[in-house]
Amino acid sequence: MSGNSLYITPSPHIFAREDIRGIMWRTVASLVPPLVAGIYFFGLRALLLTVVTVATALLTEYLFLLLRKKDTSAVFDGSAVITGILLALILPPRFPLYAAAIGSFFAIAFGKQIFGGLGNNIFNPALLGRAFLMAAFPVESTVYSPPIRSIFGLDVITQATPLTAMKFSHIKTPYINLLIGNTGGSMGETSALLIILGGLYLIYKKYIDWRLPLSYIGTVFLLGGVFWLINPQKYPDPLFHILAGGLMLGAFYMITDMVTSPVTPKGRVIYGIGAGIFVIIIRLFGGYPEGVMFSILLMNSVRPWIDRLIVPKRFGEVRK
Amino acid sequence: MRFTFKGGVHPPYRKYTSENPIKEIGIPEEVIIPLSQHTGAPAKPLVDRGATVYRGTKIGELQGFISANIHSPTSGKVKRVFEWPHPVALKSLPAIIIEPDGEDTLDESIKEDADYLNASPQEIVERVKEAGIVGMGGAAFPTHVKLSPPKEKPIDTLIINGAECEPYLTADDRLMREQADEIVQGAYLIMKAVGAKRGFIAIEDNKPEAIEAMEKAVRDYPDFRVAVMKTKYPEGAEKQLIWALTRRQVPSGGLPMDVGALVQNVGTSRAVYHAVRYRMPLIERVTTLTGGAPANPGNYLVRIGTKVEDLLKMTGGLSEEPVKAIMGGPMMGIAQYTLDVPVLKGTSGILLMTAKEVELPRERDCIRCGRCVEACPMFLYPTRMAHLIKNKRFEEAREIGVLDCIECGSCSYVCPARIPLVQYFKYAKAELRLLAQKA
Amino acid sequence: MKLEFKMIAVLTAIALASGGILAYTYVSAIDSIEKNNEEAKKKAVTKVLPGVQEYKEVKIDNHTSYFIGRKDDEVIGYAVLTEGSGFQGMIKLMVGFDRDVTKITGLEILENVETPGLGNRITEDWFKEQFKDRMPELCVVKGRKPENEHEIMAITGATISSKAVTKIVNQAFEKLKKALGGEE
Amino acid sequence: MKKGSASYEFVKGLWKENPVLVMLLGMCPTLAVSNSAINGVAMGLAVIFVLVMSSLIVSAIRKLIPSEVRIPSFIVVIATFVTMTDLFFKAKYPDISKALGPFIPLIIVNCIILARQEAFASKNSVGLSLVDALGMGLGFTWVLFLLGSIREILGFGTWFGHRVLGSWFHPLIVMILPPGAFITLGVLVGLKNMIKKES
Repeated sequence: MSGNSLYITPSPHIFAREDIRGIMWRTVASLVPPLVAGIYFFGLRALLLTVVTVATALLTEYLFLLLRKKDTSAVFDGSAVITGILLALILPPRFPLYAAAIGSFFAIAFGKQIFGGLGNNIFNPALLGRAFLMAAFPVESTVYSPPIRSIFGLDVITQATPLTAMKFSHIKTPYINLLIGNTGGSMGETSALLIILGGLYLIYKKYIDWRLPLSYIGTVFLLGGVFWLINPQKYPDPLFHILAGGLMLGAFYMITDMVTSPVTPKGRVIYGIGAGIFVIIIRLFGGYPEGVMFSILLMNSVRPWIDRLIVPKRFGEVRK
Repeated sequence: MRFTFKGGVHPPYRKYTSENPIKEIGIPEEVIIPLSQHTGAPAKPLVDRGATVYRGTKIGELQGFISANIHSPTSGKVKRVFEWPHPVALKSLPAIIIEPDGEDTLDESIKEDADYLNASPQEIVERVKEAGIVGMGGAAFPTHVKLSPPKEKPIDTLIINGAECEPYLTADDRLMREQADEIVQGAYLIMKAVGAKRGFIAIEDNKPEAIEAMEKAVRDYPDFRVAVMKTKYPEGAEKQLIWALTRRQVPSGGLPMDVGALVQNVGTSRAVYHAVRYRMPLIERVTTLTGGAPANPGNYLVRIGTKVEDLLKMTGGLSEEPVKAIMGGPMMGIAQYTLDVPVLKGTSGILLMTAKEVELPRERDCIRCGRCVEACPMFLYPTRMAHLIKNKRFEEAREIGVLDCIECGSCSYVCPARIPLVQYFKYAKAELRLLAQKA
Repeated sequence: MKLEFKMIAVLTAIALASGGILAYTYVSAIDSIEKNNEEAKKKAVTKVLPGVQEYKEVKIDNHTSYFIGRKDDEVIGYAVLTEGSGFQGMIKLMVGFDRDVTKITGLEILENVETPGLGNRITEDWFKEQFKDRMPELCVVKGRKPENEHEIMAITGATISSKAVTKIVNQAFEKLKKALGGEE
Repeated sequence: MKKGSASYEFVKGLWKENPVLVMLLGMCPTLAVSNSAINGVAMGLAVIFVLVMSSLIVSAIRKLIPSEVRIPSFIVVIATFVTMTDLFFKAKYPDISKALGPFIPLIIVNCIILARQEAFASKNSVGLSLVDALGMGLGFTWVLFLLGSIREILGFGTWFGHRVLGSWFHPLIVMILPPGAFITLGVLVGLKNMIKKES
């Protein structure tokens, strides 16, 4: 009988069904509802923007894998698609297309491939791309238009985002609009409801750890609440804090990015709390109206230390 | 209430053979008895080429404290003492090769002791030692050593392990259904030998028939109870089992006896019964032949030393070409390079997988999803340890606990990047042993 | 002893040579440098006080001075040269006022290190022209057209720089009024 | 080309031992003033002038200077030429002088210049020191010119102040900010290493 053609591999010999590809593509699927809502509110231009960022992300990934002489089939592991979609979700819907392409290129090239590809990047690629665009095109990055009436509409009135309105003019957007997404802002900033739904699906599938969104949103709520209690005239209430801006998207899709968040449960809680504190500091005392992006990028940079310092207590460990 | 531990994974059961009753197969044309079938020093051969042996004749004598006797599984002539492929070492090791005469004549030393229930603890341990019994769950640790704990570490709890958490394997399940009384009697003898006060028979809740059979069998033994465990891998791992049932943590680097517990596999328990009552050495065992390749998968009572090749021949051969042959279960079993390897005392199953069943993992970079951390039943930090080991930082890996790894494979199983984490830990353990020897 | 002497001698020689060369260079350059500075001032004053023929500089404090601008021996206005902090560093500007110090006649940004392409757009004409004929106290508005003579429209995405310029102009106005009031 | 020959000492600074791309010296002016092509060229010319003059003087008097005081001596020589350059720009080109700001006086502490005095001019003849200084200075200048050009075109849409990209172009403002300098230099160094590996 055949003794020669037997595979010798180390144990185990069976594996959980889910590999990187499965996780990534199902995450993509969970992003579809907020994307559709974004297109409904901001028109086909928003769809075009998404197509551009996703295509550029895939192309960049392919180019760099080719340059680095790596297996190019990794292009389709879904991670570049996620980066593309997330970037589109956090850009103003009318952002210039070629500028969006530059941002998407930067996100993949400098946010991911330069570090050695998926798994080795320190910063969340989509957020890094967004931060780059913020510095490269500060005007275009901060001009938002209100939702349109018809899907083909081209009305280009600018409208302040709820956070900008709050910070500079102390105008509060109604909660119901924040929840449904009928406000100015980027696609992913608007519909808190659909993002929560997608996030709950990810938690159910265990693609993300519930500790991260909970500690992040919880910290923003509590700390925001403390300031609100100190001076309700000057500071917005905690519910506004968690519904407005990109906090929901950040809490379910950005801070939960496996590669750039800590590995251990305890480390994740510390990470979420740290990012939450940064959000409040930036929103209330910083120059920018929104702090989600920088809060996560800042915590990205301390993530390696968290992972090094927090080591789980072993079974049967005798600590002196 | 179901007992369970923290961590672990949920592999598919794939217990295809749980409805196949244990079937005895005959005597193969050749038996291969490796001198090393257990943890510890190999046995010293007592016979040479041409010697006549009988069923149960002692052919190898234990050497040193941790070692075990070996016996001839049938009558016949010793063909030679030579090196033969070994299924655990994955290289050729000395073995006694016997050509059976087909008579299967019993060795005259094997006589029933009608008064076996009154055997003293010392007698029980002595007969177990003589019979060459080792842990039959897979680890193959000499049982008489486990039955002789030092005075300062008294054992109060005996756990008979029928969890059988490895997918595919059903040998213990069948044994519990068919030989419940013998298992319980063996357990009673073990309890007597170590002076334990209570006993658990731990079974995962996906084996209701076995639970029922065992519950019936322990009815007359007030100190015993059947503990129904949650079906989760590795529920049958010694330290996890003890914690699930007693909430005692075996200290890092320690043994179950440090927390007053003793764990024995159901098969071992039955072997103890046979050794004490009939003075029958461990020369056969129930093993599961399974996977997509064998024509007739099932649970077979196999003589120790039967080659996998012969086992297949005697059960009707293959229905499909196997691409992977595993001794043991799919989680911890060892892939073989040849089907010439013999069944050992610790061989709980033989898994022959077809191309359709086998996933050849392609390793990618860690995406730090943290699933390995959640899955590790020892609460270790697999991804960080693997990272350190890749960079040859063994000392640091030791500091965060690589030596505590029980090699259950849960981390590798869940890893979406298919990183062979356990393999790294085995490698680091070997390197650390070398370093310790040098120092 | 010999080494120490050599060290001192060599260093002294080099230093002396260097000093000589530099003194010569400085003397030959200083005239042009001062001329450059004067020309820059003159250009700025001419811009913010249209029609000015001659002017006289009066110091207010270390960072601020004003120029009395005349045409045909008539005082036609005052130009204030001052500086204040912007988004990233100091902004140095000159602002002109009419004879009665009631409205602005012109604004020039002389030095700034604002973000190029963003805060840096305070040097663009459309922004500077806004100040003409406005009356301090000025304030900045965002996202809408100015509605009265006190309002200045901010540069998109550079509110802080716009506000900084407006603030410096307001301060210049206060300082000038105080200086003139004290004189009279 | 052999080491020690004039042509070798000249060419090495342009590529193989380029002070910016290979030795990563003089990062302060490289990153700070390379936001436009003209600034890059002006800075480069200033450095060439100071480097050549200092190298000439230092190699000429190298045998007179006791090694204990060589560093202060070099610094005084360098500082003299830097101050001259600074005054020259202030008198003749006040606009460029403003744009380069404090970075002209800071040439004094530019490691390229001191390193060439220490490593080369103080050990070699006047002739070799001259070609070495020219090579290094030109190597510094072309990289600064390239950096400045890339950053100016992407960051302003202009080149030497002339518009080269159409009005459709929204400038990438980040390119003329400090991060743009780091990114561009990083990419250039990376490309240099890639070319080196291939050959």
